[in-house]
Amino acid sequence: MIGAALSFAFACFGLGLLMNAYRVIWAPSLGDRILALDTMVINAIALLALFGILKGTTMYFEASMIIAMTGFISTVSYTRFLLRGDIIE
Amino acid sequence: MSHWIIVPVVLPAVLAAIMTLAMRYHAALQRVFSVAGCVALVAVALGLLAEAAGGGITVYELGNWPAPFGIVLVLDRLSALMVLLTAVLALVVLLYAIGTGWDQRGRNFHALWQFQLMGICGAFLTGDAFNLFVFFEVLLIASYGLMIHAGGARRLKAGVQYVIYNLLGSTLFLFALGTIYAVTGTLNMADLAVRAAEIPVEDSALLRVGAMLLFLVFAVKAALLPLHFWLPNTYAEAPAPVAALFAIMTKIGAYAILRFYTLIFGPDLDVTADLIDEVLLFGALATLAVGMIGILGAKRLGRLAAFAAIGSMGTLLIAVAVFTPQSTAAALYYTIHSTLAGALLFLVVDLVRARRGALGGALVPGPRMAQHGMLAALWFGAAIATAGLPPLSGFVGKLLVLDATREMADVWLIWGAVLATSLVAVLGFAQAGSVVFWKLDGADSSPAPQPALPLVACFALLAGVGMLAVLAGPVMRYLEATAAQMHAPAAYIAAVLGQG
Amino acid sequence: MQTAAVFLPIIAALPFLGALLPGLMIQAGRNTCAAFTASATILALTLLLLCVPSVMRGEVLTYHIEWLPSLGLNVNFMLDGLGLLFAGMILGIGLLIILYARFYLSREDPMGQFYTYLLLFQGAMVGIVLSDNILLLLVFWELTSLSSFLLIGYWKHLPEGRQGARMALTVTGMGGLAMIAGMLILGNIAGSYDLSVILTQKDAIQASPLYLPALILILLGCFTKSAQFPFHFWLPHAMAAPTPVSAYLHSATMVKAGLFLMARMWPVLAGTPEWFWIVATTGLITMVMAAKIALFKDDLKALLAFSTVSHLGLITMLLGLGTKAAAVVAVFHIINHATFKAALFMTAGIVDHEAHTRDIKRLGGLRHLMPITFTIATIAALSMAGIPPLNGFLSKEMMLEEVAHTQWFGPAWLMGAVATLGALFSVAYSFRYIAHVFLGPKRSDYPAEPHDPGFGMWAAPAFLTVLVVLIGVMPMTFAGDLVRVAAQAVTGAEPYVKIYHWHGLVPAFWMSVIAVAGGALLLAGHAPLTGMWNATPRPEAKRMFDAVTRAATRWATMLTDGVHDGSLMRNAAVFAVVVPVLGWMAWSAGGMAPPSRAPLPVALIPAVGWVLLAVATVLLVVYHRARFTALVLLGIAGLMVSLAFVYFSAPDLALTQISVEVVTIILLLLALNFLPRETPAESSAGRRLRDGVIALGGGAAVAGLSYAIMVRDFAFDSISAFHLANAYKGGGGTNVVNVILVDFRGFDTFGEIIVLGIAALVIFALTDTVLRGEGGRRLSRLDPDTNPEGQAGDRHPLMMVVATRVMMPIALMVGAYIFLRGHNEPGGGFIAGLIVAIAFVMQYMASGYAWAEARQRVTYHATIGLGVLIAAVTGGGAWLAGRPFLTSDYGYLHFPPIEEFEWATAIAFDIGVFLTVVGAVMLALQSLSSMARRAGGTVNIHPMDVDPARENDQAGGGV
Amino acid sequence: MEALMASAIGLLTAAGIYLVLRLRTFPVIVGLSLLTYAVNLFLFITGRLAVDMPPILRKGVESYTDPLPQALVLTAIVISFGMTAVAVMLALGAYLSAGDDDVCLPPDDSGAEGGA
Amino acid sequence: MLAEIAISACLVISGVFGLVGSFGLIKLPDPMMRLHAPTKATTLGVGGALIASMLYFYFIVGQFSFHELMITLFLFLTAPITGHFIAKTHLHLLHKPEDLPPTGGARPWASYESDAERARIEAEAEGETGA
Amino acid sequence: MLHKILPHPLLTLLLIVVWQMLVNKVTVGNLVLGAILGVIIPLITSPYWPNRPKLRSWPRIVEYVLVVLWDICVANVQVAWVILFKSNANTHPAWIAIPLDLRTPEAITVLAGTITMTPGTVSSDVSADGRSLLVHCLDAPDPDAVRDEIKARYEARLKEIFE
Ligand code: NA
Ligand code: NA
Repeated sequence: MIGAALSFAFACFGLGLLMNAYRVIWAPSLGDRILALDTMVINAIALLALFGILKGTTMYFEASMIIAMTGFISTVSYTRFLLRGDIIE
Repeated sequence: MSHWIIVPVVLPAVLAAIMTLAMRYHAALQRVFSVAGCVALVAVALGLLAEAAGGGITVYELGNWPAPFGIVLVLDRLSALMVLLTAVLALVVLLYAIGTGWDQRGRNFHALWQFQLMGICGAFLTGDAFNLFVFFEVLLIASYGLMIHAGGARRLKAGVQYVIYNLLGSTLFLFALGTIYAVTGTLNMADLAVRAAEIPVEDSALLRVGAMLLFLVFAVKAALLPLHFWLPNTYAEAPAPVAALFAIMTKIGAYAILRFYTLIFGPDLDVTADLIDEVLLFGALATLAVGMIGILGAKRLGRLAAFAAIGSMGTLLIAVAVFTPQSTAAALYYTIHSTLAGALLFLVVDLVRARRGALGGALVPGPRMAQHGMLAALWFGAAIATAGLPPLSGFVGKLLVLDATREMADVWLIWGAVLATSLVAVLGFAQAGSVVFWKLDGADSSPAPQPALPLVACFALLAGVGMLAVLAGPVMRYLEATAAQMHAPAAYIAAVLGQG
Repeated sequence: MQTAAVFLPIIAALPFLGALLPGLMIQAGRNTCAAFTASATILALTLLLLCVPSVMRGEVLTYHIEWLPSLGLNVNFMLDGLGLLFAGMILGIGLLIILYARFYLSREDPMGQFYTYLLLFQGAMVGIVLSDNILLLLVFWELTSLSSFLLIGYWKHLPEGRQGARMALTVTGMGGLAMIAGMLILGNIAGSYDLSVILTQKDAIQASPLYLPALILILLGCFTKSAQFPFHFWLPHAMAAPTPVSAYLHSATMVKAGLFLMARMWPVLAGTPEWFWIVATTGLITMVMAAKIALFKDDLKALLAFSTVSHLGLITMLLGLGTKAAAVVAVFHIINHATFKAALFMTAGIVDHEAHTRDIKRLGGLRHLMPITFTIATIAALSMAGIPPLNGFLSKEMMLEEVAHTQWFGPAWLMGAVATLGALFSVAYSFRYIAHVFLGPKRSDYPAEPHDPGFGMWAAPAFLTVLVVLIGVMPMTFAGDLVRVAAQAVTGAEPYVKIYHWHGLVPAFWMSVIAVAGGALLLAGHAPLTGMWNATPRPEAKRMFDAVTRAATRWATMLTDGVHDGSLMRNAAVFAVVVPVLGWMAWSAGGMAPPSRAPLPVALIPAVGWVLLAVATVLLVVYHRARFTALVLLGIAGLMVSLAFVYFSAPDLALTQISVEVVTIILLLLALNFLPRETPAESSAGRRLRDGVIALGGGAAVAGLSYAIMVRDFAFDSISAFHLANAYKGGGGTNVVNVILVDFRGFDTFGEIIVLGIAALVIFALTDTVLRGEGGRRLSRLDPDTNPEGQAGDRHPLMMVVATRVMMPIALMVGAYIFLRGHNEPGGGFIAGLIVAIAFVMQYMASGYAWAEARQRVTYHATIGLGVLIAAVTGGGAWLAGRPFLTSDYGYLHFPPIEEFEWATAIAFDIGVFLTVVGAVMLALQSLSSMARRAGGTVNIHPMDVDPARENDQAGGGV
Repeated sequence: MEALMASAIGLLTAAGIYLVLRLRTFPVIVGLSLLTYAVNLFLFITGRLAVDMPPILRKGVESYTDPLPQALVLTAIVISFGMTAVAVMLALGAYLSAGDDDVCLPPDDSGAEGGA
Repeated sequence: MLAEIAISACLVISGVFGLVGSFGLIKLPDPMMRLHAPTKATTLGVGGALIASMLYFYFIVGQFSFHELMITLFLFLTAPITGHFIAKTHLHLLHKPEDLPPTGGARPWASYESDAERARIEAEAEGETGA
Repeated sequence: MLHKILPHPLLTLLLIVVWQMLVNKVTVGNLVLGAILGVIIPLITSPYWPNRPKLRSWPRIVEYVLVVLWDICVANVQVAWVILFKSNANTHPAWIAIPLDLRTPEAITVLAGTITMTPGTVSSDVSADGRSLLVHCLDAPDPDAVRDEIKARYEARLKEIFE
């Protein structure tokens, strides 16, 4: 059962990623691309969690954590750039 | 266990770190430490040379891990020679930099200088292919900093090109190392030699690709045509002491080619037989031609010196391409010669540029300069050294190279190229010198008194090429032993892997 | 070894050593300078004279010093008759020249320099004639080219001097280079570069298939040096040099070096048809042609120059005949020519010096004003014309006698006729020298009023003229022995030397008569002939040479600047083409075993990741001109690469990649703030297509290589098996990657952190430099509002500031965690350093760099230095234990009640890594921030722009 | 999976090369970043692909992926990070000093090359 | 069994909401509206997956893992900030102050107050305080 | 004195908890190590957090967290419905301005964060004087109702916690 649910979740997030890709390709505004990237990061974290369950290992936890952290920083950097130009003024 | 082998790597690194940590605002202190470091490096290098001259090969296992699993430094005649050459060049050119005040025209000069030495010495001493990459990067990134020292729009732009081109080279280096590791499963050079020899010819394609890519990496460093494009503007725009120090940089490429294609992919190895010989030879001939023609065609002194550097690499690489003990010894002699002569040329060019004000290095008549005669003499010396005229070492080097190529199938082409391009270089130098030193224009400026140290440095280099010619006999004895050691790599392999 | 032989290296060295003197002695005055210069020559000459008895006895003195034995280049000297003749000439005439130059040079001329060059030249010449090693000879040979270059260009203010010097250097240099090849071949055939060996190898050499190339190459050297047709053109232009130089180099010595060498090599090279045809023909043509030209030259020195060329041709021809008798004549004429021609040059110099012109058209009648000069010049010129009983007559007669018996191109008389024609011209210009300069009425329009110079100046030519007469009158007494020993050296046999004035009515007599009579007639008709001559179009050698060198230079400039025009993209394109092509070549010549690994099945999520990566990459190329968009896409690509690392079992890599990636993006964004936001569309469609093809080619190559690798196993076990096996027991860690980094390959890591540290230092220095230069001024002028959309308000949003207050400590905690666990789990000093740096970046983004910086003063330089030092000291600590650098140790600490702590010295090393990374990133940010501040960014005093609490405080404070 | 990986590396390389051949510093640097991704992946795959075999020693686990390429890639990542940082700053410095961000060097007519 | 059901449920919920979030990103017509979508992926999407992971490791593998909580904490801390910034970006690039409701005070929404204006007001306030 | 060593005691506590979560194993050693780091790190970062807010009511905090979590679940479903099944034409996005009674930045941030994390609303900006919050609603036929609910449900509670 878990296996099936896991596959379902994998499929969902995988599809989600593809949708993000679609939004990256056809992005009406710059903010949309950033948003798509941010969502990708979130989906990626979810996928890593699922991957951990699949392989029964916590080895990839740090990666999730660091991706969360850096995803945040990069999104803020991108938006700050659009807002202010200088991101650490 | 002698720890001296690692001193040429660690000493400059520690010095640079201390300078960064504690002497950022003490110019004089930095100078003292920097010079002291170079003097110490020369002393250590002399000691290492004395050790290596005995013919033994000393292996230093970093981290106490046996080869091939850890990284080793290897001291043989070749590495000892190259380290000594580096140390001597660095000391002399450093004195020039201090004497002219170049070192104070930007920040962190001395720290970068020491780091640069660390990288160069490491590259010469390491016995590990990937570690060689790391040291290449150390020396490259330090060279980026030195190249753009003191700034200026053109220099920075040239610096951008230099950096980008070398980043391409570094990328290629990784591709090459990856390919070689993927086949052999090792990175230690001696171990690579053992394993490469066991690869069957029927399954050699990947290894050949790796060997070729690696060669191309070194060819970039050695400014082999058509991968030499990074050189002219870099050398022409770099601060003179840096350009002078860079004289050793191209030699690192030549060194690496010699090291890898005698030790690992040696001339007798079936798998990589005639893989690079022709490419190298014809590339070298083209390099020689382009370099020497550049001397004639250059419209500015700095570019002239840069093309002279390319030309000398052409001659050197011709000798490398022969891959016989005799030619290797000739190549090594030419390496020493062209390092000193190339550095001298850049320094002289710089003295001239500094004294001609706005005219700089443009090949147009200018006023009489301070120390005009002295500079003219230095120019003359640098020119005949570079063009390979007697009595300086360029002539001896050229004779050695010509003599070493006499058994080649393309001997006529080689000789023709070497000799014809010499003529072109002679003409180029004569025209340039005639314009700068003879065809005066404008009132004599009453020049400010000039410091003596830069001239001392220049004359030291000139004396170096002179002594190299005078002492050609003993020097060649060492170099022949070196070449013999390189062409019989079994001893090297045994020394590195023996304890493992 | 003979005792006198010891003198040989001293003789050769003396001029070089002496060359140091003039520069020092010029301070003491011109006489002292000349005296000291002369002293070197006198000493050398004296030593040479001490050798004379041995040589006259037929001995060959030799002296060997080892120089570069492995090449066969040794300092071997020898002195035989030929060497003695030349060395004597070089030193003797050299001494006279030193004397003459003392009075010739004016006060403005730097005399010290002149004498230095002169002695250098003298040394080189002596070296040539004393060399017993052809490589050594080459050294001296090239030295003569160099020193003569300096001498010709001595009057650097004269364009003719500079051009003449360059031309001489180029032509003789070319010959010299050819000769190098020739000598190397010769040495190769003979098995030695020692002349004494080579000279015994005649048969081997002449039988060798390489004989002809060697001969041609060596002769190229000789002909260029001796100004033989068609290389004769440089010599007249070398006359721009001061007259002492012309007299010395271009009549007596240097130009004779070619003759010397032909004579020297005569025993092994001569005697073949090739030799005869090449050498004799060249000599004959040169002799006639140059003599004809000399007749029409109005410049005294040009006349003498071409006459020199002509006489050199004569001697060349004699050597070319290949007979022993002709060789004897050649030797004799060498002596004679040296005497009269040097004297003539000196008289020309005197005329020039006194009358301030060398133009024959402006001279005439000097006989009355300069009787001494007239006498000297007349005797010397008559000798040149071959008028009995002077020495020129003797050798000319002998020459005519030789050619009269030589068969050359068909008719037996042809060579004699041509030689006679040459002699005829020779007579004509010799007479002209006398008649048009000295005879005739005194003129009133000399540029200066001429009169005889002081004794010092005419002494030297007078002495030579005395020799002309003495040798002419009593040849056997004054020259017989010398000719004998010299000719013996040339021919290798005891020659029959008998010099007569009267040979009877032999052909030579008639030829001589024709020559003298014809010459006189020719001179009589000189004026109309000159008109004809001037009307005849003829190749002007100088213009051709100039055209060639100028074209060569222009072509070289075009090639050089055209190909090396600073176009990075072309260079990169070459790189991107060459590498795959050569890689392909290497590949295709090797064999390839079939794949040995079964590919992994494709899974869904990686495939999705692949799609995303592909989308991001392709879009990046498509949208690359929109720079910001490109960075967002780069971020996506980086994320996917990190995920790939996670998926394929490389958590450390993923961590590193993702944190490096974000810092890189931040740096790029910071930089982009100052850069244009758009890349202009500059590439044509064709270029884009070309680049696309190159790119796809490179990509396909890499993909193919990658695939080929992935489907095959290692040919041998990887060394990493050892790492896996020993990471824990030897390195004390379970994260094998980290143990490799800090232990097995800690040296790589040591280098790697140094790279980072250097990067930061470079960035700092660069920023400093840029800000102090034009870049700083441009930044100050920069509109702070660079954002095309304008800047949004609220620099430091409240939410961000507050969130950071919690997140930054957490991030630091994470950094500590990642650091401490690195040895056993994914992580380590590098990633931790980046995370800590990111934590600080977070703070900077929240409240601004300056605000944060003001609250946390850390010297990042020091951090870097400390990091490198700690790493180095940790590594060096092993020395104390007598182990190699970076040998690590580990163990366990037990603090009850706390559990066991594992420690490893590698962790100290990792601290160094950590510090360097933090310092490097922060220093880079600091640099960028300082740029921003220069651009006018204001420093905020409050952590956030919008802060209702602050307003409350203020309101409260206000009330 | 190998084909996916290989094509991804190839694609990154191709895009990287294309961008490196542009005329302005910024796209060139972005191109270099792509090349860096490509070469890091390449170096990584020389250890061959393996799923869920991280080289972190576990009790009872026998097979691990090759750790050495990972260590090499780590070194390479760090180094190329430093290099990229320098390249970026240098490009910026050149832009500020020269007033344009062309990668090409205009011909020098001043002769002042290499001067202080 | 119960654990399995719980885990599976969490997984399914997480998948559904994760997908909905990404779908919203495509479907919704306006940038500002699209900004709402990822919140789903963040909260119930990732949250569900992480809780599933936690449960899995506790009940199936038998080790308790805090890590997932850690990530959740991090995401809950950061997601509002990124949302805020993206919203500000939209405001800055796509909207005009007139499109927005009034702030209810004299000063505009912070994104629309220029640095100079803010500096002036602050200086005035300082001045008052100082006086 | 204690203030100097522990500038943010709550932060220290949080960090100790975070450390346990990171190392994933509660042991004495980890607690000590966590405590050490929990003291050191706030010392490093305290300059960046000059005025620390005081939390008044712990039960309120727990209550607030539970309320928010519940709201998140509910709102997720609502918004999912909107995204999946409501046509774009029938969706009524709206901007609302929420006048703020909160004054501390921390409180405002928590409020804004809460608004964003509950699906359907995104806090987009604050006014320059910090007295109102700009919120975007995905589907709010009655914006005033949303505003009132936010004020009542979240802001009031936060007011009690923070001020
Ligand atoms: Na170790
Ligand atoms: Na929300």
